[in-house]
Amino acid sequence: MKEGNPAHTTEQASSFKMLRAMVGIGLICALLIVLTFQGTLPRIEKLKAEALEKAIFKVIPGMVKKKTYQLDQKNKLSEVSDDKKGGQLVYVGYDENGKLAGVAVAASGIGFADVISILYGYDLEKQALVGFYVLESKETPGLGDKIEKDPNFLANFGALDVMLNDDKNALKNAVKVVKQGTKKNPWEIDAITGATISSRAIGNILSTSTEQWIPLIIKNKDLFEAHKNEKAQQ
Amino acid sequence: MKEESLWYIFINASLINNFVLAYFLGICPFLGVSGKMETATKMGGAVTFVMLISSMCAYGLHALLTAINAPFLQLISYIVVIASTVQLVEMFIKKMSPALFRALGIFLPLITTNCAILGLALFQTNKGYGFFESFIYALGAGTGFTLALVLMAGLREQLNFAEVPNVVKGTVLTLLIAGILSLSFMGFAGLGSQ
Amino acid sequence: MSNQNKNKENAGFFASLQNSPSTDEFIKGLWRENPVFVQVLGMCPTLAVSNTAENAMAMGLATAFVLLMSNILVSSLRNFVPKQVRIASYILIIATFVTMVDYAIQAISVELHKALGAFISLIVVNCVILGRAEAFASKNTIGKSILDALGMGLGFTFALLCLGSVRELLGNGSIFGLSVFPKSYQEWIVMILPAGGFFTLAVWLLIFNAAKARKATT
Amino acid sequence: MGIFNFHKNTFKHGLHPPEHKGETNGLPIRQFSFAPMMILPVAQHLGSPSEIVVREGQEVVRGQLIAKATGYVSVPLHAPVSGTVRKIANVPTISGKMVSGIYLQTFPYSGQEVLEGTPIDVETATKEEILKGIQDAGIVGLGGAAFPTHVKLKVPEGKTCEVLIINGIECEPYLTTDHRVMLEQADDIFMGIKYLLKVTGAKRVIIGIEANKQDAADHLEKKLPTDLPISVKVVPVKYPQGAEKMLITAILGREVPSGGLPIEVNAVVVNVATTAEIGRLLPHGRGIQERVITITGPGVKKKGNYLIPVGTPLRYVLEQVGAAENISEVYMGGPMMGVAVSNLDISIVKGTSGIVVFTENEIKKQEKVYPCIKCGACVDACPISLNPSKLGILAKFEAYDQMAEDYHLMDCFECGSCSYVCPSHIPLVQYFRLSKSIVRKRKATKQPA
Amino acid sequence: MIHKTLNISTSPHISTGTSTEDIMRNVVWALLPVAAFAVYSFGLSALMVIVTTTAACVLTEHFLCKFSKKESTVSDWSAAISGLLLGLTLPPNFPLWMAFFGGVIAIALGKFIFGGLGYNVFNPALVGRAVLQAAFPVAITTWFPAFSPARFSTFSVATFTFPFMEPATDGFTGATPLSAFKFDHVVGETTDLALGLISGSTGETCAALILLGGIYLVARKMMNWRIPVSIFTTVFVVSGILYLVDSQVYPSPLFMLFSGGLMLGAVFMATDMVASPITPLGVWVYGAIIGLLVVVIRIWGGLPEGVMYAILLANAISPHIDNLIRPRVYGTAKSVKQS
Ligand SMILES: Cc1cc2nc3c(=O)[nH]c(=O)nc-3n(C[C@H](O)[C@H](O)[C@H](O)COP(=O)(O)O)c2cc1C
Ligand SMILES: Cc1cc2nc3c(=O)[nH]c(=O)nc-3n(C[C@H](O)[C@H](O)[C@H](O)COP(=O)(O)O)c2cc1C
Ligand SMILES: Cc1cc2nc3c(=O)[nH]c(=O)nc-3n(C[C@H](O)[C@H](O)[C@H](O)COP(=O)(O)O)c2cc1C
Ligand SMILES: Cc1cc2nc3c(=O)[nH]c(=O)nc-3n(C[C@H](O)[C@H](O)[C@H](O)CO)c2cc1C
Ligand code: SF4
Ligand code: SF4
Ligand code: SF4
Ligand code: SF4
Ligand code: FES
Repeated sequence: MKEGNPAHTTEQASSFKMLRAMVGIGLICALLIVLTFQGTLPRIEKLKAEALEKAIFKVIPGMVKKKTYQLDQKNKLSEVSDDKKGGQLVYVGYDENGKLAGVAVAASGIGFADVISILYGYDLEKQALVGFYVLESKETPGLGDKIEKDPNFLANFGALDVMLNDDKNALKNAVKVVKQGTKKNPWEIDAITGATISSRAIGNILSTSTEQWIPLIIKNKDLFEAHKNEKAQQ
Repeated sequence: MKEESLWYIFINASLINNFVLAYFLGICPFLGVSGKMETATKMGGAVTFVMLISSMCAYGLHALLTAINAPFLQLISYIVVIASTVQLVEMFIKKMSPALFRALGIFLPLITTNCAILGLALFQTNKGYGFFESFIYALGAGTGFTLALVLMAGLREQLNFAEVPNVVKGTVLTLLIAGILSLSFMGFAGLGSQ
Repeated sequence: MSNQNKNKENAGFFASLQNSPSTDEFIKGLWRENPVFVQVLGMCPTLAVSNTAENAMAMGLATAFVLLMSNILVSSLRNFVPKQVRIASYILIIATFVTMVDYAIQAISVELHKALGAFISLIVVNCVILGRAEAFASKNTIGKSILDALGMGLGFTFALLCLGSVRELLGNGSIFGLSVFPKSYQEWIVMILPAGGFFTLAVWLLIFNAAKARKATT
Repeated sequence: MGIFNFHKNTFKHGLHPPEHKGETNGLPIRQFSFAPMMILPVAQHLGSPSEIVVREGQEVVRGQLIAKATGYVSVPLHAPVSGTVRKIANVPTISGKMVSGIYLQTFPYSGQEVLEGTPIDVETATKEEILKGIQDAGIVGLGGAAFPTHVKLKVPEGKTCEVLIINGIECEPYLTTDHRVMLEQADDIFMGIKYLLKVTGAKRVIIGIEANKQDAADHLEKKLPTDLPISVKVVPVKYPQGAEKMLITAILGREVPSGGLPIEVNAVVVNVATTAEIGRLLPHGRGIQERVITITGPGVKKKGNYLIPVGTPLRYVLEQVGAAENISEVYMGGPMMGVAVSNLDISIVKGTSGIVVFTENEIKKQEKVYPCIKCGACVDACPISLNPSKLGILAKFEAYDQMAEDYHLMDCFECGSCSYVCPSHIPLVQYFRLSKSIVRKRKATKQPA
Repeated sequence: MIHKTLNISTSPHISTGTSTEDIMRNVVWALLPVAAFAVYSFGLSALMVIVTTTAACVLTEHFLCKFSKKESTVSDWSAAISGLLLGLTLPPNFPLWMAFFGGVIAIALGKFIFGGLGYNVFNPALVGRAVLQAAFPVAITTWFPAFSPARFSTFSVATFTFPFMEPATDGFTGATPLSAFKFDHVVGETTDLALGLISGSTGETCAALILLGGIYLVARKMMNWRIPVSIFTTVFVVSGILYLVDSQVYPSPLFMLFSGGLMLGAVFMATDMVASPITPLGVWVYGAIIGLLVVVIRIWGGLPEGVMYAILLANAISPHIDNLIRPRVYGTAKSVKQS
């Protein structure tokens, strides 16, 4: 079944053809990709920024302006640009008067189906969590995704108490999940029946994250406010 | 604060979010070679092996692309680099261990551009895993793939000798079993969340 | 061959279309050679993103687009590319279009991109596309290749929609996000779970098999 | 015996079907009357059929040679009665096949004295002479297989026989032939053993007996000659302990290798009735003309153990003992391994150890066959540790090669234990017999090519 | 003269006399006390659930046989067992339309597609339950207190939910011992557990009656005793070790044995011979796998209970167990494995 291949001598020609073809196609492809990338980049960045903004706005009501800080190795916070990767980020929000409106912290932990990533807002005045937003979760639709949608559950985060103890190095009462309908204290979260595991996961994430961050934020309160002043003056 | 232990990454990729049964990746080889135990184990081995290689390639490539700030080349470079690395490894194995080559060889070209392989590379990049994490993730994904394949092969071999109704025979039966297996694997959901 | 003729006789409306060879290139992908239901190709994306009708639609169209563009390019370059590097060049071409679609979708909606996840990128390895490039576009004219790509692409989209709408309807009580059942409808959550994907596809294939078997006996 | 070595004295798995031996085991052996016409097929043994040496119309004397052996794996046939050869024609056999044979009309008034030949003296005869004597006497295994005994007894070059096992197990329900032989023919048995010891060169002899025949064991023990290395071993009751592989395991704790013969574990197994026959016939140079047969079962009026001439038609036997109105099935052999008879015109042959008659009340009703539910009863029963469930499913789907290659089909010795226990009534042994023959055929056609 | 035409059959000509149908019927007998206790403790709602699933299974079996032009196999009782067991694993206040749906799935997906009795590779009742649990996870984890005073006069509000509609959840729902343990670390009294004075699925609460049924079947040689023994031993040993390591965190082995569906699952469901391995050693391994998975899922998993998943997973493994663990065939040096 071998086709007669009389063109043995054209081997060189064919390898030239191969090269030509690959380079040609490579060029076309590169051109197409780069054009698309350049063409869509501004809009994609805008959309992404908007999405982030929207998320932060959800957790810090009244925010109009934000700054991004990153935690470095030495437990120090410093301002960075938004799309910086690696290291833990917090977003500090300011209201229209330039006053510190709250701090948004991203956190994640293991849920029912996979890792859940959330963003929560902390109000320094009230010493409470005032907002909560799920950035990413693969929890069961219709069940575990109630952590994003269930109004009763979200109501937990209207003002979740995370007051510090007198030494200002730890929470007075750790965040805790209790069975649905048995919430008694402001630092407790009412679980969702049927999605106990997901709602407990949220509780766990919040309790570990707040243990770390709330004291840190309070410690850096001046930094956040100083920045504001600085900017405001300019 | 990503505090996923290596252990969790492994369990997650192999059991909780099994590539085949939860993510629907590698369905084609899953449907294609799960009819016989022997091919299933070999395919499982080959996939795991290619996954490990491509996971390392993807890790390196991602670092490179970040450095030169060319994210748009991600897909193309993953595909090309993974395919050619596997080709190289294949040649290498052929030289070094003909026995291993005979066992895995015919499967390697089939799976170099399989979606489970590429999916693994993309997921690990999205999740921002480091080198070790990527390695364990690939190991878990490969193990999970092999597990699903081997379980299916056992069941299908047994069902070769069953009075399966004609309309169900073939792909339909395999898909239905996959569905039941997928349900069974839900028992692993939430492992490690407590 | 005789089977095909029989199909033509039976198919009424389709038969009139199928009489012209160029419409046949188009029609065959929709039904007779439907990539999912008949050829059982490209199963992974079919199952993975068919949990809602909207996702299925988006995925189907994205795939169809890539299919169309790569068929065009492959077909127009078919005399330019030597045999040895054919597959490599196809992969390059497909990967290019997939990257473009990926950015396009990101530019349209971040939400949609999140829902489809990595599966947009995975169109690259969807064998329907490579298969058509290799089996059809590399041998046919641009015009025919376009028709083929449109047929196959729409056939793929149709199959995805078949799955997506059933899964969304039972699993969420809605279609394209619009509620269909009364509010107190009990969703069958299993349908949006992975298992539901396997089951729904199995049932569709079962229906196809049964139809085929019936046809064979009559 | 005793509780302590209970497990060592038997083999793995097996069953305990109801014995029904009490109905005949107390009845002494009685001579059966001579039928007016004997039917003698020439293929009564495994191996090549014998060749007829008489003419139609010829008169023969009881014990006279009427068909001679046609090779090494073959034995001669002797006239069971004095009479006239009426016809040489094809005669029916139990398998349904017609084979050539002799219709022998009995002299009604003859005294039926037996013709004697050259005696073979156990003290002076050589090994070869004894083997020849056994062949000339037409002796085949009376345990059921009807394999020419002299062939089995010839120890192959390079092998040694260390133990001679006398099989007095009789594990088939209903049958009491060997039991009566042991009780009534002890001297013949010991004489037979003497011959066997000489041919095999065995160093010791063990008579294996199941615990339900304790009286026979005690009787033999009492009469044990002091000059012979014989011991009696009583083993727990279990089917199919009489099968030689199982018996060897029960008595010696050795396993006969798959596909091999007992001699590979230095043993030879001979049935007690065969042994007794050797001991009785050889000193007189006679040929075998009759054997002990248990006739029993709910469908029989005069149950008992009878000494019946070979060639007696089955119809005659049943008429003599009286069959119940509603008889439904007749088996040659026991209910576990015996073969159902479709035609009463067949006759008693050397291998017939019993006739069991069932009425409509006992036979398995047209039992409904269910699919295998993998209950595992058959796996727990199979003495060879096969997986009859899997084999059965494979047979149903005609995967014969896989049965042989992966599931040891050819090791099945068709004991029927699996079928006996199967709640789904799957005809497992029947499947296996068929599958084995198909596999054998496939091998045969493949090998020469 | 004997003129009769004789029957011919192949050997052996006798048999034990037990038939598959007898086995199945006896399993039903053994389950009836369990069902009766379920009705006694949960009342009319439980009765309706059990009747519905049984009817659904039997009807589905009948119609599928008819549809595929086979003789109806309803009379072998196996569909009735599947239905009965499915009913016994559901909550007493489960909406009937869902229960019916589960019964249909159990037979259609769990049995029919594999070729019917004897060929199913998974336990049909559990396939039905697994689909129900994945489809209606809230309804199947909504519990009803045992011994409520009005149980013989009224139904749970959820019972008669209109088909395809969401059940109303009444204020009654109480936690089962397992979820109470998992989420609030409350350990139930073992005697209460053993006697069934708790809430839970209809048939899982009274361990004593379940064991009694099991002992009856074992005594009649209709059940493989090795399976439950192997499961119980594994669960007891593994959870016992954990308990010794830290009795604050891990529940006691007795609690593990008597809570949830373990008893019912180990005695009646893991023992479904069709989907379990066939050799004695294989069966020990199978039981050990189930036991181990139950402990792992209960203690480290997200769900409070894992018996169903453990059995289904072990069902999937059992062809391999049968393939790898084969008794040594008489006269062979080592069992020759399939290459
Ligand atoms: C298919 C399926 C999906 C589930 N998905 C979730 C989920 O996403 N999140 C969750 O917390 N629990 C999930 N569960 C678990 C149960 O719904 C629930 O957590 C458990 O039964 C405890 O519920 P309770 O709140 O009634 O105690 C799921 C269960 C099943 C069967
Ligand atoms: C299942 C089975 C059961 C057997 N049962 C007996 C038995 O009870 N007594 C017996 O002497 N031979 C029995 N045999 C025959 C023996 O295996 C063996 O052939 C015989 O003891 C050898 O002696 P023989 O050649 O003198 O007959 C049985 C064979 C099989 C396969
Ligand atoms: C045999 C059997 C198996 C079961 N398997 C499971 C299971 O795997 N998962 C589950 O959530 N419930 C299962 N159930 C129901 C549980 O037993 C029930 O959920 C248990 O009482 C624990 O309740 P909880 O999930 O609310 O804690 C099963 C019940 C039975 C009778
Ligand atoms: C001891 C025993 C346990 C059984 N358990 C189950 C069971 O858990 N689920 C089921 O559907 N059928 C069960 N059956 C019935 C039967 O095996 C089942 O219908 C088959 O699996 C259908 O092929 C059982 C039968 C027996 C004898
Ligand atoms: S290439 Fe992939 S999708 Fe196509 S048939 Fe093979 S396995 Fe299936
Ligand atoms: S791309 Fe490869 S793995 Fe994916 S469907 Fe096609 S052949 Fe299968
Ligand atoms: S007939 Fe064969 S398979 Fe059945 S028990 Fe006897 S030896 Fe085993
Ligand atoms: S005894 Fe019968 S039903 Fe039981 S496993 Fe064996 S073949 Fe199957
Ligand atoms: S393996 Fe084929 S599309 Fe995933």
